[in-house]
Amino acid sequence: MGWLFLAFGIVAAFGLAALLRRAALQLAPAEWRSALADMPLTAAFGLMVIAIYIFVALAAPLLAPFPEREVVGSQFQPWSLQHWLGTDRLGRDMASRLIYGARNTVGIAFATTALAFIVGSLLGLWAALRGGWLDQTLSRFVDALMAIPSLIFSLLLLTIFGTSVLTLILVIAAVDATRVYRIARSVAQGIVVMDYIEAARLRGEGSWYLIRREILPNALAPLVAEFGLRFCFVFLTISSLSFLGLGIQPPLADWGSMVRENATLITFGDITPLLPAGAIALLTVAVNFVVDWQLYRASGLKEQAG
Amino acid sequence: MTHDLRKGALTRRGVLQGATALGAAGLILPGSMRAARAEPQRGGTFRIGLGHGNTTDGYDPGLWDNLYAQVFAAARHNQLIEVDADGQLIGEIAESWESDDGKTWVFHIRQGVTFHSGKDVTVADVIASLNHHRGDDATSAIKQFFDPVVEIRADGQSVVVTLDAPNGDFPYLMSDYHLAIMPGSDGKIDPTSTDGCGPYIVESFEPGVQASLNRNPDYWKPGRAHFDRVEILAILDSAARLNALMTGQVELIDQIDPATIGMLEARNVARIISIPGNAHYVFPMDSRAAPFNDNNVRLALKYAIDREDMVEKILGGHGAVSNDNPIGPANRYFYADMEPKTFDPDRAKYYLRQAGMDSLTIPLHVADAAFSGAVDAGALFAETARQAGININLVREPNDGYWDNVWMQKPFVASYWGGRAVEDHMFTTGYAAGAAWNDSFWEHERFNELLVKARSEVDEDLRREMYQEMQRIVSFEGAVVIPMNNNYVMATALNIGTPDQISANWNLDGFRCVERWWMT
Amino acid sequence: MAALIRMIAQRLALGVLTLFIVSVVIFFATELLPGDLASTLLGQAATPETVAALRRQLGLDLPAPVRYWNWLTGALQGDFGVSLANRRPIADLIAARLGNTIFLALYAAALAVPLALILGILAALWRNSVFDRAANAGALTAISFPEFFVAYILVLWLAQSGYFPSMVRISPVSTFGEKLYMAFLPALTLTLVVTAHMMRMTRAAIINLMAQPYIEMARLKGMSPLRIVLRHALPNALAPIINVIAINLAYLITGVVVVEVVFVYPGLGQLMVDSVSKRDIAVVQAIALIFASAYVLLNLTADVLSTLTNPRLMSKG
Amino acid sequence: MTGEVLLEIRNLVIEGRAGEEWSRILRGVNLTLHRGEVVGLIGESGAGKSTLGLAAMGFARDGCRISAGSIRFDGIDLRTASERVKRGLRGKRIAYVAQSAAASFNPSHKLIDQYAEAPVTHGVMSRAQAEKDAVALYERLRLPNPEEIGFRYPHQVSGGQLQRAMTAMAMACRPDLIIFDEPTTALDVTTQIEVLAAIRDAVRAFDTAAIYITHDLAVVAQMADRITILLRGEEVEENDTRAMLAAPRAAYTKTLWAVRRFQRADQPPPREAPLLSVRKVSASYGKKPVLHDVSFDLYPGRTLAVVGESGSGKSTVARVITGLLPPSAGEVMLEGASLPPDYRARTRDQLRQCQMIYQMADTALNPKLTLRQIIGRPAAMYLGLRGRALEARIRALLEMIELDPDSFIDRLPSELSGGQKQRIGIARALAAEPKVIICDEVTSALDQIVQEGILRLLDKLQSELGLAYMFITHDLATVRAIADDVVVMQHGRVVEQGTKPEVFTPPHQPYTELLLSSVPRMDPDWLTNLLAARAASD
Repeated sequence: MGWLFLAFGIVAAFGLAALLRRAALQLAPAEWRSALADMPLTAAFGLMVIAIYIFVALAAPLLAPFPEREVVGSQFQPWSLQHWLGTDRLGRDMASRLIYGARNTVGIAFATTALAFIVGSLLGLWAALRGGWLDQTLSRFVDALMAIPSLIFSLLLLTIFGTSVLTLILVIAAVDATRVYRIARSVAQGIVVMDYIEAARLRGEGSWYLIRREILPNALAPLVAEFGLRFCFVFLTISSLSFLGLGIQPPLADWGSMVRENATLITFGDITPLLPAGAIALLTVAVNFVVDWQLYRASGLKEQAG
Repeated sequence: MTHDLRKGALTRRGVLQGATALGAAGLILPGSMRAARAEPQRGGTFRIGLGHGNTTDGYDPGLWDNLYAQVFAAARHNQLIEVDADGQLIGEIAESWESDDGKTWVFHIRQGVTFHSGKDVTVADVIASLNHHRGDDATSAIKQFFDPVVEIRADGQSVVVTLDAPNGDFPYLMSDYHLAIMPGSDGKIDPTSTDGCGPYIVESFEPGVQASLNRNPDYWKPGRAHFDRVEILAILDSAARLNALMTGQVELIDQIDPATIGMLEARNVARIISIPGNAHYVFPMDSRAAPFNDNNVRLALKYAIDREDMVEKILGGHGAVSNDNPIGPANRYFYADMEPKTFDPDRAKYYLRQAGMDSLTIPLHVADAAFSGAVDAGALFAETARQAGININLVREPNDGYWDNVWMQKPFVASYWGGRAVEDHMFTTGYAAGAAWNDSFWEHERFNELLVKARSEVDEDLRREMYQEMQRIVSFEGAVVIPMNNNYVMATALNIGTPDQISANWNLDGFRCVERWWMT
Repeated sequence: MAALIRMIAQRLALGVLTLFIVSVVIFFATELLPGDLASTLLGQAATPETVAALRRQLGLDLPAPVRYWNWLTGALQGDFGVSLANRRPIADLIAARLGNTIFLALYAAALAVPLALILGILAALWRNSVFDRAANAGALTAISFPEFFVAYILVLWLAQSGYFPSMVRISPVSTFGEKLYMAFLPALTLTLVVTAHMMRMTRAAIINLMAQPYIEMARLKGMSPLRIVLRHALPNALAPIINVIAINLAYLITGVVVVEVVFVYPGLGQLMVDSVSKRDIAVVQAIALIFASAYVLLNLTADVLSTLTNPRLMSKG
Repeated sequence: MTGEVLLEIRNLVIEGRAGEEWSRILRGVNLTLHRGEVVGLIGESGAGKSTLGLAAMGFARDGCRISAGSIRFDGIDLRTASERVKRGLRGKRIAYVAQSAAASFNPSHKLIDQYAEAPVTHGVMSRAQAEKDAVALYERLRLPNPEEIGFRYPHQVSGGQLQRAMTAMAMACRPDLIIFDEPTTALDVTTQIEVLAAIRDAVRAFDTAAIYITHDLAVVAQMADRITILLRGEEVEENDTRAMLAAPRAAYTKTLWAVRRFQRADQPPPREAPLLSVRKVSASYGKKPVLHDVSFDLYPGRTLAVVGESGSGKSTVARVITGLLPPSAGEVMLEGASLPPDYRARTRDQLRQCQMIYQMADTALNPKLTLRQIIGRPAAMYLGLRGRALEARIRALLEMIELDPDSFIDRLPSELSGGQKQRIGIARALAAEPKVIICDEVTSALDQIVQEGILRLLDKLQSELGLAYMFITHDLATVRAIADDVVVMQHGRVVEQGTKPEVFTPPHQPYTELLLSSVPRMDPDWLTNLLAARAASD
């Protein structure tokens, strides 16, 4: 039965995505139309899901029937008209927490990933551009940090610096930034050998200009792709951290922690924890569908130009 | 990461001679929860999955600090004195004990008991075992209990302990789980040895993973130690523990997630054992600091918590509401009739106004290290308090380092007490002015006066009156919110037989499930 | 070949530098943690005098740089010391668990690598087909569930019905077959976690090559699509694939503490987390160095293998 | 010559996909090929030559589709034939030789493995037989060490040899038809001759029919019996080679014939002091020396051509001058003053004086910047132009390079053709108002008509602005067209230098002689005669 529902859901979602793509094609301004036209159905589906998530995140207070933290009744009530998805272990409305969870989860993940990317990619681009001892020093240090298991390292740092949302963001971003650094550096190494960089260097341009105007725009596509994946993994990190006893501050609802809080229930076949886990999985798949499409476009355009 | 020493270091009974029964410490299981009424029988392998155990666990008795180490120790060692399921002190390696003045204690050592190695247990071994926790260089967690000890000497087949002042509760010390009797040489025990005179002999031990023990064929106690073999496993993840029990990989687990107790019961594959006791969950406030220096604020908080709801949701019903009273129903002088505090936002607001404020915003620092479910309990507290105009900002602290960094450092935290069987002990360690673990930094003149007086009061009624007044003072003027007493909850496979009475003194039948339980 | 050996030597030297940085970072991070081994061992009950006594006994009263120096000089002589907590030699403490960790990592890799390669190759072959999309979405779904949750679901399906044990009890006397049976669920969990990454990389690497002129040449020679992928694309895509396998192997060795906890698997991750929480610095350092060495060596192996599979790099020396 | 018809293409239309739109690459082309006949296909890039060549194998690249017309090969309709049937033909009866052998050989396999793949897979012969056969073919194609060259990897074999090995691979199954897609375009002139000769001999020996695709008339003149000229997907003219060379009919054909006529007037020898002097420069990459004691002067208002084949060190000289590669000995002087060896040590004005234009306009222009940003940056940076002045300057520069400012100023490089991109490179150099411009093979990636436009533009700018050019090239035709002074380089040394008349007038240095004689001429007998002459002189 469950599989049937799942299959039906997938078919329905893709049907909806197809409709949406058609509508977008009609409504979009002309210059976007060609970009939208070669959009595969998967990407349309991904965009649709992302749009829904953003909408839910922004409009959470309007959509959620109850406040995020309010205890509305006894624990583990079944699904009902009043509580669409029942209540959680403290008697809070599960549906409302999922909706608010979109806001917190996506917000925190975005802030974390953005920070990791700003720091990691700037350092990576800088190292690739300057080369020499700067590159060596940074790379060796990053190498060493990457050689420490990231989860345990995060755990260590969070224990030292506390677990406010801000430190959580900073610590995960710091650990993630090492990975971003590596990618940014290797992408930039392919770019800095291009003639236009040589031309700019010979013009006497400074590092900051080179990074900002010459390298970054060209490194953006692979970095954005990586951004998509890393963005999704932030929830997982938060979830794993909360498994090991550190996580987001209550009573904030966050999908990663919600999975952890209710995980034991799955032992008895209760699907409560599947809801936040499914929310994460759906977003991951959606984001990556869009990223794949964009990457495909980027590489396709390159072939045409060359 | 438990801190069991704090949980209830001593179950003192306040008696001068051994073997005195007190209170309702034990639990008579209702018929439905009983295993098949078979007599204990020998055989089988008893596998225990515990939510404790650490790779740093070792054999040194001075450093045992979690349930894993405690059960493992109970399986291989005896102490001088045992607390039985009824809460009575009964002789173990000490056959009997006496004191004329409460200052000089004589313990008569049982003859004919041997260590696993085959060596007889002698007076010298006992003295060496005690001295391990004593002296300037001792690194034992219970070193301070020996501070009043002036001398320990042998006298024939007896050990004589001299104190610097009378202490009628001294035999209780000797029942402490740290005081394992181990073979000595040159007056010292080897803290890396597994040799003991307990019911099981260690076969293998991997810290933080598992220990295997086989029955000691020469165990001296009749009618005990029924299993052929005991395996103690550290299973830290609660779902993994449940699964291990349900798939028949272990016969006993502890620390069951309250959310799943009902489901586990419904599966009918396990027996839930729930033992009420004096253990309680606490939210202590720093009474020296504003705003907690105002009793009105404290009262406002006490009326802003929904105790019933909390017992239901945090303990899954396996516990009892407490009226901010560290003295539990198992205590002699428990003040059961004290007017209860129910959740009453209006009343809380009233007290808040008395304190001259309309609303209040305070941080509450919690971690599940304080007690399991502390973060959830904090969240519930914050929710109910909000209705009374008190805004509690929950701050989740790392489990790691909680007791160093948060407890007694931050003004409003979560904490846990194992409870004390004796009122004086509870109050002296946790509420007397200047006590080391007075985690609310609370000082109350009348209370402190009563505390000293009650200790020497001989009239039972007067004593009861005094202790009840003290309970009232703590409840209505103290700086702790005590919403509930928690039960010890464990689950066994259906083929495990237990005595009708299971000790409420410590978890898992006073750690002694391995020697008291059997397989049907 | 000489160039290869020079590269290995150079990378090993850099690896030693990495290990040094790791040890400094770990040591001082552990120093920054609240409390120390003495206070955590004694628990809350400890009086200041007891803690001080234990600290003296353990040598924790020395200043941090001195202790680091002592540790370093010991380590350089191959003496990693004893666990301060239970005074067992660290080598004994770690040996069995290192074996377990490597066994699980290899087990998971043995399942995941062929699976990922086959799926990745098929997805590349049938690019943009329903199979491709489904494999992609399935893989992404698998990695977007937290590890412990994947583990719980597998336990629900495969352990509660009695097919496989829900926890691993490996003893020194277990036969290889028993080990394989008992560790199946954790290995399967890890397989699900790492397959997606390797599969996507394999697919991307092969697709990336499909635009190369020599692939067109192969098509113009009348070769079948399967032969083109296997014989013409795959050998040239090996370098990135080997790299991603190495990264995932490193993850399987260093990053599986959560799976270890769920399946009660006595591996190094759990030991490290435990030792951190007890501030048992010598053990923490030893494991951190093992992890870092695994990372360094696997990366090096990947680079060496990439070089070996690339005739251009091989014959340069 | 006129045997039975082997391949017949009628009204072929092939479309390529750009975004959602399909545009026509071939617009109804006809082509007939008889057994043993060689047809030359000529056209500029984008004319559809390769597409037509591949269509002869029933093959359309990804993103392309055959939408109309018929392709019949030896009675088989390739448009309706199944993939399996087509696979059976490809490599066995129709083979393909690609432009870049280095890219078209799989780097992971030895040559012999790649050679044997088609005959073994198609069941033509056993592996052992194929190996034996390969040696014979390698020998016929005059590859050195035919016994063992097959056991090398592609990267271990030089470009010219690879191109011949690929021809051997194409011939492995003795196909009826081989498509040669610009097989010598990427080679040096001296190497080109050997490859051309080898291919011609082999094709004749096996009486194989061939389609020879190239943009170089002189080359095709040596190879083809007939020539078809394509322009934007349509056939312009088709005729017998000699007839067409003698009397081109279509207007487009005539313009093709007319290029290479541009030649800068000879100028009197320089009288002024040199603007830029390279003095006894030696340089190396790591431990490998690449320049030995190189000296030459560049005079104001004149063009110095540095000529040499790949590996001669001519581009390294440019790197030394710009300061990217500090020399190990010697120095570079600008207007009599020594320049710091490292560009990072040079002043902004020193940097401004010497600008560079690159060979590959694709990699020389940042694909993410608009032309306004690309051209505006040097003007803003060196000359401090802002706002309106800057805008005006950018527009002036665009006009100078003959691009309409209004329609081009906000475009991205990807929206330009190859020639337009190269013009932007020129504008960017001009924006700095330099005295010297170094042109590194600026025309070698362009079609001949476009090349000519660029050369004329450069000439015009030189006379207007009095610039000095240093022109790095391997193409002697370009040298002839634009140089005032010539430096010939080989193996990192200067072998000859002087004014153009001095260098181009016999007697030559032997290497200069070799270079000059290797440039193909529009004479069907040139190759035959040259080979005969060289054989005689050996």
